Amino acid sequence: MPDKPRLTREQIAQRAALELPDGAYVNLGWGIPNLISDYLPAGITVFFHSENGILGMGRRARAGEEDFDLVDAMKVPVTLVPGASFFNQADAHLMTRGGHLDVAVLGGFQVSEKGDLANWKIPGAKGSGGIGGAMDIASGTKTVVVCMEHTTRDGAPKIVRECTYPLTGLRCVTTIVTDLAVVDVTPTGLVLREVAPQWTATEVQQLTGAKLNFADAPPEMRLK
Amino acid sequence: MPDKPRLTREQIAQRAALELPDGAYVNLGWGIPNLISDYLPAGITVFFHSENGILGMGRRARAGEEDFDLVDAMKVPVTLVPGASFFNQADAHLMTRGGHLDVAVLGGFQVSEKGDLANWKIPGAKGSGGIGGAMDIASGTKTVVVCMEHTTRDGAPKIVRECTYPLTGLRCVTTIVTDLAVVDVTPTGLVLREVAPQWTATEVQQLTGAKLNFADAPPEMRLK
Amino acid sequence: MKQKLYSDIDAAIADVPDGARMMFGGFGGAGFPNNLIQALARKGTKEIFAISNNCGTRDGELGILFKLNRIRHIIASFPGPHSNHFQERLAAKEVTIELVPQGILCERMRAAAAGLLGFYTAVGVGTEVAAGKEERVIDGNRCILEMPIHADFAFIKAEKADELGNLTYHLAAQNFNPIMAMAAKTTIVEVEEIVPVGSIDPESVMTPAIFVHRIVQAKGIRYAG
Amino acid sequence: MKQKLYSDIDAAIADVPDGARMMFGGFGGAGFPNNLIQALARKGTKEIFAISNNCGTRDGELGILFKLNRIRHIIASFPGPHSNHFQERLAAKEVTIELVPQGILCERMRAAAAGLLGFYTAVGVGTEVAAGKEERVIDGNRCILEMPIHADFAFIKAEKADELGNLTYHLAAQNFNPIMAMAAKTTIVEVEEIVPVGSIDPESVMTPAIFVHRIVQAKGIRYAG
Repeated sequence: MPDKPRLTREQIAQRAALELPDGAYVNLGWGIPNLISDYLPAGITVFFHSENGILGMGRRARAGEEDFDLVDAMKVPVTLVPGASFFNQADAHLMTRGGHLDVAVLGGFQVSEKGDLANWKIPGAKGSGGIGGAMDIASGTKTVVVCMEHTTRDGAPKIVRECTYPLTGLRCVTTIVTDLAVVDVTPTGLVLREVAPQWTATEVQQLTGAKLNFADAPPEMRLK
Repeated sequence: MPDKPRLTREQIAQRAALELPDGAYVNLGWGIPNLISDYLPAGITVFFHSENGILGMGRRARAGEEDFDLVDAMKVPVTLVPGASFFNQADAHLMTRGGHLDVAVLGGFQVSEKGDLANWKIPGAKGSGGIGGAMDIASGTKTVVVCMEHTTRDGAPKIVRECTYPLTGLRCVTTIVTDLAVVDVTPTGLVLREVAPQWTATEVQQLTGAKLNFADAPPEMRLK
Repeated sequence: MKQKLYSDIDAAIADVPDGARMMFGGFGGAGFPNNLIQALARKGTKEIFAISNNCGTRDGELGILFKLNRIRHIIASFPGPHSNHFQERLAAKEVTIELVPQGILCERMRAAAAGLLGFYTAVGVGTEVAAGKEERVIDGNRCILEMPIHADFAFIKAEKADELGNLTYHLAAQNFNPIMAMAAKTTIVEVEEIVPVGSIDPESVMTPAIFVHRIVQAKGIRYAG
Repeated sequence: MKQKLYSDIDAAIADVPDGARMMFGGFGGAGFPNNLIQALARKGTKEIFAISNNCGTRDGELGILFKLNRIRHIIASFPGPHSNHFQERLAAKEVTIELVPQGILCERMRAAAAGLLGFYTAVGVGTEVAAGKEERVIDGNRCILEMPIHADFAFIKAEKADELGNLTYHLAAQNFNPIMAMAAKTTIVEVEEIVPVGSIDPESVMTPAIFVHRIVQAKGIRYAG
């Protein structure tokens, strides 16, 4: 494995933020995706959805400003932007499952070359595990971006031919943003859109468990 | 046929009003049922539901008091009682179909001895006919009271062994209030609970197309 | 960010093509998008596949579209006592209708909105509406399979909109409008009043902005027919 | 007319029997009926079949009921990072769980509320949650059949109730509460404030009184765990 710098979690979030179109309704999952709201490009307005019934979440609440009846899906007190609304959890998931959100950005354990996602349970982990809103969100959202490290701590690829972890959804992922690359899931297979600075497409392919299609040298991952 | 007085439509409504328990949530259908709200016994509070999204309808609006955004299912401007609420039509029918209403009082063309109801379309009538909320209401409501004349204008029974008119719902009617009798639909058949003043059970049976069960002389229909 | 506000009602509906599947809100005279319907009549869109509780009230509500013979098929619950233009087109076999129980009409649209692929209900079992539908028994109850109703466009009516598309409705004028707003690909609303973003309390929003794509100020007809 | 208002929280839950099927509202610490749960713990109801998004937060929310080993089975979406009492009971095989996608949990309860007998969804297809469920293809989409979830009792939390049972919720504390209110045979609500009939604007009612059977003033715990 090349011993070269990879993107930080914050940089993955920063890159993923560029996938959000102006005016989009967006759900952010646990982990790296939750960092994205700090990195929205100037001039872009997006509306954050929370599955407990909020559209138009703003920044996290500051100390002393918290109302514990106004929390995000991670139980963190948040604020609202002007034009926000509240609704019940069934309506919140009518939005996810019904395809009303423009983009969901989720964490991932594995993504297959067909776009299958595994992100809720590690095989052999003790305890019950928990699904939460991930399956509804993955199933219904038009564009699903997965943010994750390109490999596990042990160096095993997380982009694979077939997921071996318990699945969240079939053929649901649109784009994968990792610490090494931006990869699109297309009907003809995975397409390597960008690679991290100092990395080559061939090196990224070596750390990927499925075939990446690319023409010549893909451009470097942009962060802004 | 005995040429004796039958109850008026108002008296049918008055008798049916006695079937409403205190505190009940009630939907009233077109025709005779719509007269019921004028005849609630003293000391009884019921909450009227309208399928366009009102709970707690009050009396009809007086001239000059109308707001045409506040109408009942018959398009008549109405008022509200304290504690009323508005909701959308899906939630209004969640209430009907889900069994949340205590009583629905509907008009009827025919009721079968099993409690099947036909009340939306006359065979051979020209035009499309219209279902409206009747099927949802008949299907879901715990107690369905049907108000109708005992016979057609031609003298044919409207309480029958099998409905010949297009059906609204199967086995949905609890009680029938007519201008001649109060009849309960039970698992063992129709039970003649009360007969109109001056009428006998045998005379009512003669004008009924299905067997009525009764012990001795059923009591006279009470109106209060 | 794309603006949802249209100053010209004709511009707001300019891309509704012939053959569009369209939902129209309203019940009992209240909550009808009458100005949008009039604009559609002016534009001349034809071969419409309509979804609405009723089928017009004389020339008003959907009546004008039947009068002009612009609707080819309608899914409705209660055509209504003054749907004379519809009834004439029906008698002339110029329009077809699928009659649906009112609550099932709501649920089928909500199923489309919620990404559900069908549901079982006891409503309509043993009646004409069960014809041609899959029937089965679940937990001892006879039921039929009902399918989602989708649409390309919804024309709805609300009381207020902010510029993002958050809506409130007046009294019982919401009826079918919030459901149709959620069920159609493109929802176009006419409102009595357009208010600045932030002036509708987040707890009072009845239709969140995510469901609303175009907003016009209602001018002209409030009640029709 | 039967009064819905209870001055004594223990009296309000006195008839909840062993083995009851019970829904509990709340999400992310907000909107939990903590005082009702505490009363249930005092009463000692056991062998509970629970339905809730999560499985308690330390001793708080449902935690106390797992700690006391009162819950035998739970349908949940996300047990949660601090559901230690639940996890211990699960490891000891003293409780079983059905894990359900969160939106499907909502829809299954809503189906019960709405008198629907089942629905098809693509959510969960190809995953563990599809195990044992009927699968079919509708319009080219693989989907599974999901069944309604009913309950004998719902314990919910609201901000205000009038004496008839009309409810409002505060900010994002409504979450599962309005759905559970509609789905259970008997809905018991604890509220921050009880207000006179007529003081909640009919357009602002979030849960209509028809769904609410007993009302108690919340006293003591607002957030727990």
